[in-house]
Amino acid sequence: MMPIGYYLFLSMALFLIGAIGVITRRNVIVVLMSIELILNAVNINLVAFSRMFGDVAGQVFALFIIADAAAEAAVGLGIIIAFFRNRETVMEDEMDLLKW
Amino acid sequence: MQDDAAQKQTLLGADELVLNMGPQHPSTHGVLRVKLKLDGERVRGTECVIGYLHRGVEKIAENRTYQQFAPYVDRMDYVAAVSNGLGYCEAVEKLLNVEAPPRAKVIRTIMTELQRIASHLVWLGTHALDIGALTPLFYCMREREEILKIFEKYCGARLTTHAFRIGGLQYEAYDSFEKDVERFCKDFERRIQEYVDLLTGNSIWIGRTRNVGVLNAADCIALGASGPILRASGVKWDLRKAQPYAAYDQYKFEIPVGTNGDTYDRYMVRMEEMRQSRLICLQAIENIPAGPILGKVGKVLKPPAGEIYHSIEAPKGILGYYIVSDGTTQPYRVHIRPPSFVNLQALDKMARGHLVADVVAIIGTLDIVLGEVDR
Amino acid sequence: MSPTLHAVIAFLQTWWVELVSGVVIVAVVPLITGYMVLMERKLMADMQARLGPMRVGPHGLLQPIADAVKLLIKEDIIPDDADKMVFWLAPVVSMTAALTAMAGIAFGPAFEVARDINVGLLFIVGVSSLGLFGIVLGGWASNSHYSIMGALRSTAQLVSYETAAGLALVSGLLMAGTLNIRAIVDAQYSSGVWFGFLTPVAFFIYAVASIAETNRAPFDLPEAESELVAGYMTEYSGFRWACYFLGEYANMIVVGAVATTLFLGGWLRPFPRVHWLNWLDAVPALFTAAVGVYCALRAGKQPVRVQVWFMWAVALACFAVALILAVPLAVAPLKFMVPGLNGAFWFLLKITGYIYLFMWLRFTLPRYRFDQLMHLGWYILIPLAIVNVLAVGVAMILEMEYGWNRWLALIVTTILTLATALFLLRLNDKRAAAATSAVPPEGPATEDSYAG
Amino acid sequence: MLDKVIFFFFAGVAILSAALMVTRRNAIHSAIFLITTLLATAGIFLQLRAEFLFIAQIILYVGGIMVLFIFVIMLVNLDVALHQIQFSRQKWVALLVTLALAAEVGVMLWSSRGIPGQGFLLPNAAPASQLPANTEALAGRLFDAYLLPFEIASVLLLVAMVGAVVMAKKRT
Repeated sequence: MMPIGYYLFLSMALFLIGAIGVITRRNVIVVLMSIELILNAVNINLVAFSRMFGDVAGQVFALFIIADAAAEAAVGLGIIIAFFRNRETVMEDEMDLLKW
Repeated sequence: MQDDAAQKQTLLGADELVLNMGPQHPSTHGVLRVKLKLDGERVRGTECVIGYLHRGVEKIAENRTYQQFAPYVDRMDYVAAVSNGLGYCEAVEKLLNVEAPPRAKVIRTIMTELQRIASHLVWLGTHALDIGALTPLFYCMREREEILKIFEKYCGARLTTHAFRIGGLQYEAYDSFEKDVERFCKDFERRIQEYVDLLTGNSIWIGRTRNVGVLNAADCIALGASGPILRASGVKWDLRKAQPYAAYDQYKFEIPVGTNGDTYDRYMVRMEEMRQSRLICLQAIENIPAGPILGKVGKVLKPPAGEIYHSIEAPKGILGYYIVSDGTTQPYRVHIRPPSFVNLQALDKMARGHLVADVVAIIGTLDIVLGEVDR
Repeated sequence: MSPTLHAVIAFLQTWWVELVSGVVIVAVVPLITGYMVLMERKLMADMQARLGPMRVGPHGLLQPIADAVKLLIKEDIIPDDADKMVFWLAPVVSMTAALTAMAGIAFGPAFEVARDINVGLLFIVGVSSLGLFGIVLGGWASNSHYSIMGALRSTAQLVSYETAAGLALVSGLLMAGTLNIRAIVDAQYSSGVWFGFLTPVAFFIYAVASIAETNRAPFDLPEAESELVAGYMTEYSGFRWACYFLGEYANMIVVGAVATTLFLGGWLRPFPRVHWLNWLDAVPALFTAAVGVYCALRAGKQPVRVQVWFMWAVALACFAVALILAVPLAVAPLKFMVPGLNGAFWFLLKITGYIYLFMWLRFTLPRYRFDQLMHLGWYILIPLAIVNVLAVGVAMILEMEYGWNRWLALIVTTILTLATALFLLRLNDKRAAAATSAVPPEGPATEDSYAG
Repeated sequence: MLDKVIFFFFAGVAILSAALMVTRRNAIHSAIFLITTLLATAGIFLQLRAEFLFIAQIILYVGGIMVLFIFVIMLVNLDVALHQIQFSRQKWVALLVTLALAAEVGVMLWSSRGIPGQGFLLPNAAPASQLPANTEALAGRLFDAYLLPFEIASVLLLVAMVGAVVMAKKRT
């Protein structure tokens, strides 16, 4: 088992790239994908620590995160489709009204 | 119908989407282009674009003598060439008010009924192939091969036979004609059972054909549809019984009639018609009367000026010939009422509200041949 | 020598079996797929009163090689404003998904690439579901209207039938209690009977769902020639199209292998624990010998001389295989090889039988319409699969807690499932009948036909 | 030694495709690169001997969620979206902020290296051979200690399904 530091650096890198994605991209779908990436980075940490302490609880929690990511993606994409049907665009800047 | 090319094609916007089932589409039975107006998967309306196979047969007829035009008639419905020839020859005989000798009439009936079976076999094979069943096509082609062999032995050609002449027949029936036809009819009984086993009880086949392309009797009559399509909607109208021609009045056979005019009924009607044709052939070959095969028709035909309309029951429906003669050797005008062209009008009414996959099944059940539609 | 060289040699020493079998899969599978295509064409021809490919090699036996060469030489057309990268990637994804899934399959007790990872079966099902991307991206990249419709349709079909297949597998795995392939087959050996007989409904659902999953037979809607020309594969030609084709047939092998492992007792011979049937162990050798004799007899009748030699070569190959299978039976020290070789034979025989069923259905049944297909998937297969999982669970409890005989419990629960199936079908027929009558056909009421 | 090679391979693929995912203009390309990242992460789970998560990641994440994404991108990704500028105007500021964050975390990890008990030198993990069979252990823990969260997760998924269906239904 390699020292935990490698995994921490890897998940930090993925987290940062995800954060950059969320902040800089205008297309809502790519923002949603970056959030998925951030969730993935968190998963790596969880599994790394669970492996190190030999306790499988971390992996159980990672499973819950995947379930949550699925729910979040489903509802998020539902919103995007509903929004796209009204405004014909998926750019964040146009989402400036609470009710259209 | 104005061309709505400017239609905004949005997958999600779901307003009208025009899809071209183009002239070279594998399942349009020849060069037929159907412009489908789709709402998602459902068909809102269809528009047939035809004329890709137009050869101007009726114009050519105006400067051909009556005998010279006979071979052109076979090229119209190339799947049922013999019945085209029969219709034309009987029309001109009516014009000349000459009667074909009884022996010629019986042989003509046998050949036409064999051609009806062959045409229905082509329909069954391609219709099943369009709906996905791969095997019936080859079984049907195997039987059709037997019939084409009989034609070849009789008049040398398989597809566009030009088997009949105005006034009777050109060739005497070859000596083993009766034996061949009898062997085919005996064997065909078992073959039809093979198609029935494959398709009739098949739940997927019923699922794909039941209640698809429904055409009730009133619409049929309004649209002028004829043949198996008309009979499947419950109208018992068959020219072989209503206006008997050739030797049909000498034989006993029934006219199959459907109930609710959907694709499944049309399938059952045509299958039953094949059985009936087989019975007619069996009855006919028992006693082919001896005697001459050509009536008293001179080399040069100069029918008296006038016009006639004569129609026969072709495999696809009512095939009519309207000939106007001006006393010379060449007809003044020959107009042909092809069954496929008229039946094609029903496509729009049948396909409305169905899915794209059903349009393919509906084109199959209409049994159209583009040579006949475009002339 | 430098430490890295040591490490590499150490690596090779421990993992050489996996590497070799990996290379074997990637090399041999295209050949097997080619001959599966030939087998299918020959079978179709036989059922359609014709001969099938006869021209290349004796009885068309060299046809797959000819096809492969043709596909390699064919010009590779890329639609003009297609998405180059995705257009290239899609067939590759579809093929790699199928081939990697094959790594998990155990073709016999001894022949397994991924040395029994304890999520064996799930690995195969999971990776083979990645083939979906090949189809979606392929349809999208060749941006012609037909292929997008084909891609959307086949994705919807795959996703819905994967659920049904997954649930059917779950009820099978309940019986086995583990995901590890070797343990599943051992469980079937210890219970003495194949799970296909214990949970017939699950086997049936899985068979139907796997046909739909590989886009074949009555469910081959995406490439329904008559409607959408060729679905997502319309714009592909040459080698790329061959990749898709390879992916589809490899997927068939994978699906067949999963069904055989879980429901048909993997590499167990029929009636594995019945001792007076032990002569069945000799069947593999006899079977191959019989095939060899047949080829030898037919060799004499070949018209062309090279075909005679070829048939003799095939006959000799069969005799060699028969010898390999027979010798360990007779010679005592080689006894340990018997389960490995016989196991592989039985496994391959069962997969061939399963795939023969696929092909048989393709030749006889017409094609479902898309909404009927989805209706069957969602309204009938998935509820039935769920009920079956419950039923098998109930049966297991009855057997463990209340000590019922295993067979009795399973028969009772299977009857229960079939009762629900009948109820489902009747419910659907009533609903379908109501649906058709409810939709008033836009007949003369709205538009007078005479108006034309 | 083998572990290191596998880890660096998968980590490299993950970071590279994540970076590509964020920078691609075409949404489908970024979706494909996200799939490669997810598969690389699955590889890392395998390297950490978490087989069930390796499979869960492939089936649920790549086989489930990413199909959803690609479907929506196909439905929504009209050429009008392509021409619009993909990056917001203040992307350089955002980059700067994230790099500052990265530097901060790096310094924290690096400085704690020397102090025993923190940072890298935590107790060494058990060797791979003594690990219990992963799926059984996970299942055992999931269904006794974490049964309540398991049920809540299923309710969450149900709510998400209902929400998505209501959202995407046509306003007829």
